[in-house]
Amino acid sequence: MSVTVSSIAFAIARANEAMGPLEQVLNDADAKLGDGDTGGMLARVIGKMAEVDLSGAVDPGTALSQLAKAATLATGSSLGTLFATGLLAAGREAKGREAIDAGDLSDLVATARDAMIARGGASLGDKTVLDSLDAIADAVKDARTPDQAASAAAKAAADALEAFRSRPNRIGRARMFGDQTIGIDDPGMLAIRELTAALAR
Amino acid sequence: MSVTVSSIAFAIARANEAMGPLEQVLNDADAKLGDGDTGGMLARVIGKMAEVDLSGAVDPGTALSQLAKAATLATGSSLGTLFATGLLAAGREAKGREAIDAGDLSDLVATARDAMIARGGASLGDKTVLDSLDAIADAVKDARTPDQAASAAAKAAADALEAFRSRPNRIGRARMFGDQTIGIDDPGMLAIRELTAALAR
Amino acid sequence: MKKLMNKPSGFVDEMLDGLVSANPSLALSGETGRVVHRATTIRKGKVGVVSGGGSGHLPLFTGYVGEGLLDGCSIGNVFEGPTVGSCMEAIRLADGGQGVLRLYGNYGGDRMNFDMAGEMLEDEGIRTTTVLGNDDVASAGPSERQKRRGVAGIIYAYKTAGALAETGADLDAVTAIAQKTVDRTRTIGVALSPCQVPGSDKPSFTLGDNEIEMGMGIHGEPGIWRDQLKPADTIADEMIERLLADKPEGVGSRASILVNSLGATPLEELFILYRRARTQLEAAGITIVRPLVGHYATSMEMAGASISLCFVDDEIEALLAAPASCPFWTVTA
Amino acid sequence: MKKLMNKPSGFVDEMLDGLVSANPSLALSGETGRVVHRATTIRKGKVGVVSGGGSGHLPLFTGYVGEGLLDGCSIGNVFEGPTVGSCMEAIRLADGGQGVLRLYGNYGGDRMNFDMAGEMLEDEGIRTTTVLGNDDVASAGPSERQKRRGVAGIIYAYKTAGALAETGADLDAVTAIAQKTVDRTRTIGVALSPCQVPGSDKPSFTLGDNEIEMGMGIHGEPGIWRDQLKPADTIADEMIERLLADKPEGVGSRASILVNSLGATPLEELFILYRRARTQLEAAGITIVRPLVGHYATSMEMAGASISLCFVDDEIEALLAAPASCPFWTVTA
Ligand SMILES: Nc1ncnc2c1ncn2[C@@H]1O[C@H](COP(=O)(O)OP(=O)(O)O)[C@@H](O)[C@H]1O
Ligand SMILES: Nc1ncnc2c1ncn2[C@@H]1O[C@H](COP(=O)(O)OP(=O)(O)O)[C@@H](O)[C@H]1O
Ligand SMILES: [Mg+2]
Ligand SMILES: [Mg+2]
Ligand SMILES: [Mg+2]
Ligand SMILES: [Mg+2]
Repeated sequence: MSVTVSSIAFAIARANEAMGPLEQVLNDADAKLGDGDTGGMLARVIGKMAEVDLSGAVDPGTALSQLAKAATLATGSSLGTLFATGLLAAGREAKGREAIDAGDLSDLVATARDAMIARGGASLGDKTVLDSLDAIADAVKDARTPDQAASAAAKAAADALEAFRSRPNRIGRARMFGDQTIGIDDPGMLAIRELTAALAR
Repeated sequence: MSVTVSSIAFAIARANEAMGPLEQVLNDADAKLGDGDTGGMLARVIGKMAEVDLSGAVDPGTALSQLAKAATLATGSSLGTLFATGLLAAGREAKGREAIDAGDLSDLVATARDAMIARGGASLGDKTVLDSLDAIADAVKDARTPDQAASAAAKAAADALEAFRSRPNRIGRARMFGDQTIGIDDPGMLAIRELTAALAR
Repeated sequence: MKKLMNKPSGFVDEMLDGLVSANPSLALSGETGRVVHRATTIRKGKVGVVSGGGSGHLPLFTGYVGEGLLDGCSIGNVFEGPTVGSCMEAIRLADGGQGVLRLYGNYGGDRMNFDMAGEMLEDEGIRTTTVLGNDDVASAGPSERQKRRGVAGIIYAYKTAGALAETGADLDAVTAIAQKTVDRTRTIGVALSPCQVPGSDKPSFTLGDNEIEMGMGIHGEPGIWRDQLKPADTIADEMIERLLADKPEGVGSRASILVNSLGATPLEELFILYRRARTQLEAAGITIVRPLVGHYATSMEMAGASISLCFVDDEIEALLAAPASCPFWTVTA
Repeated sequence: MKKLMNKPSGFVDEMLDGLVSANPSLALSGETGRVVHRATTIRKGKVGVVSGGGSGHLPLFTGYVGEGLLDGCSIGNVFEGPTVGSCMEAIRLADGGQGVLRLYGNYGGDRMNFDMAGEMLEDEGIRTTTVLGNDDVASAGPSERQKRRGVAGIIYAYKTAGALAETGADLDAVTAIAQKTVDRTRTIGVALSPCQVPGSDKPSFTLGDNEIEMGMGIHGEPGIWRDQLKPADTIADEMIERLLADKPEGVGSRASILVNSLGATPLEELFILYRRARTQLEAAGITIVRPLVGHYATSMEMAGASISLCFVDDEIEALLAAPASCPFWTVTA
């Protein structure tokens, strides 16, 4: 089994559903050290992506690019733009391939991660979504099916959140708070855990 | 005995001295219903008048006009301008006369009062300095000497203050407070009582 | 209230020093040191236009000295009238031999001072006329319009009288256009929070945490009602409604609008107000010309806004369009 | 904090609607509805100059769209970067075939968005360059100048780049003058009280009753020190001292100064600050050219002020003097 345009559309629809109860949770997490908009922003971005009609997309890569463009219209926040950046990079890489095999997912996530590092200037270890993606890229390496990949991703994102909780934020608004960020979840990493969990369900 | 240029200069000097302890008292009175500046303003105006070198004034009328001009440079507040108006009018009336007899004082105060009514648009009974001046004009009618006039003026100003306390202010900033002004001294009337008391001492 | 100032007693003089040194087109003169006038001397034969009032309202009053606007301005302490002496000096400096219009807000103290100055200058042979700004509809009913206080709307009269004076018109004509402009201008304000006079230990008034006052004057004079904060559109609707209910007799359907910050209220909020006001005016069949949005007449750090309408005719509209330049308002041809 | 607004979610769009309808020289476009640009289409052959940033800083950023200044501007939610999509739209609208300078403040989010927009537009054949405003001396030491945030001083680069672009200069020249202007501009701010993002239930930061913070950023980013309020002259002295300590290498002795209100601080206080700043600069042998005092870059109702110095050379001075006109800044020849 592989990832197709319609399974991408399905995943986005499911993520969009999941954002309902998540919006406030993520806002609250961001409010502790940032400006409290991570949830509202993600809801807007994913909502905009869910509106995109992917039926005309010739392949999964094109679908990812279309979703990226939708995201660029919906937000100016760091995380939103990084999402769009990652989707665009993955989409470019996948362009032309009729389907994405489960075995290709690790490389695609790594591509997204690297584009986001280049765009945002943060490093692995700074306690951001990058660390979640990095863990996911690693975890889905041996997945044979999209479902296996989803479970592995959900577990990796949950583990990464746990592992980084005790470390300080070193980028974005939260950085201003220095060691006060120790013990607090990064809202971006929390978002990834919740969204991957929703996809794995 | 009559009022001369030098007795005017002496009176101003004494009023100026009296303003020292009075400034705060009058500010506090004004703060209750106005903008709390009656004392500071009068101190400035009388201080400026005390600086005027009256030695060149050919007669008491000229001296009063010079004092009026000094006052017009020192303040833009209602009471200050009314003082200047009154002094100017009295000065004009006295101009040319070598001295002012005690018996002329009542008319001069009445002239000042009327000029101030014309300038400020208030009426007798509105609980302002006008009511003090009106009482003084009446009280000094029979004075034979400047000293007699001063005592009579002090008593009249004190009585007027008492009499008007239970009435409402009907002009200036205090008017906005309506019946809340009942029981409170008008700062302008209080100033007249204190200054005439100082001159009678 | 925190203020960037030194001693309260120096507030006005230091502010004026800064104002004229930052604006070479202005000069500060007079024995009182409280007259701001154009740095160039008045053109012989030009009618002078002067204003004056208390400090604490910048750009009012001194900020409107400039080409096509005021020739000079006397300025008092914060919220206190200018001295008679400074009014006299301002008028003298603005006299080019053709007389001077005294154009200022309708406040008892200011009237006393300008009246006295005018009378004393008659002896010097300077002819003066008076026009009083009385645009604040909240300060008295329509039948007592002459009792109304002057607020932000006076800048329309500065503009028309100033522009006409530049053309060489005589004192009567300049006076007439100022009067016509005042007669066609209406303002209402809403206060959200008070300001504090430098040196005072308490604000000029108090409002509850979420309370506003409709119609409050620029020194905190009582308004029409106090109530909880409402949505901007609801507030704009009431302000426009009150202004239109007071629309002068016999005017047409073209009006300039001024949405003015009383101080702390930012431009963002003014534009939100403007947006609704425009919609409501258009619905009432009024065409907006030359809208102004910004800080035009303030009460230091008071929060709130005022809306003024100036119902133009062809003459006023042309004069509003004439070139003008002062530190806070530039109109280019 | 009381605000004249409707729903927080409508704050920016209603504000923009008001801004462009009050200023016919501006237009609002794009699928995002978040691009303000000149109402006239770009002159073929003219280099475009665009900026962008979060809302809540009027006149920044959108207010500087106009002749001799910006061609267009993308604008985000309050204190949030503009979307990549709106940056792309702003750049496209400003492209007259000769490329577009992206000139905006050095904030991580804004950089991501403008960078991504630029890369995506490369495919469309639009050449873009980038200059980042980084004038805030309080945000990093001199050795890490490229990390500093951009604040009010960016308007000097708007002015010089905008003026040069009007002459028909090419993209490299326009980029170079913007970079030179940024390199010669330094700003420091002092905050007296916070502002509040619409919809938020608490202010962007808190300060004690009589407390101020030197060097605080325009979104409340931490500054250099917090202490009790001091006299204006003492504050001005420290600000000027810090700016001069950071004076760029190799510049002459002429500088323009901008004394800017962060929002609620009134003009009176700005002039008191200006007065002292001027004295101190003159004592340091610096000649002030074209001083600016007013509301140029705010954080809504935040109280406080910033001082910027732009050390001019002949080229910058001439470009500052060139005619320009936008809703909040007019320079006449
Ligand atoms: N430069 C960056 N690189 C990687 N991740 C980042 C970066 N900046 C922010 N993030 C991520 O984005 C999250 C915050 O997102 P959001 O609230 O949308 O941003 P903003 O600070 O613009 O409001 C952070 O928790 C972090 O995981
Ligand atoms: N129009 C007026 N006519 C007569 N007296 C007046 C008038 N206005 C004010 N006063 C007097 O002036 C006093 C207030 O003086 P002051 O505090 O200097 O005025 P301001 O209200 O301008 O601060 C009042 O107590 C009253 O006696
Ligand atoms: Mg956030
Ligand atoms: Mg008083
Ligand atoms: Mg007073
Ligand atoms: Mg944000």
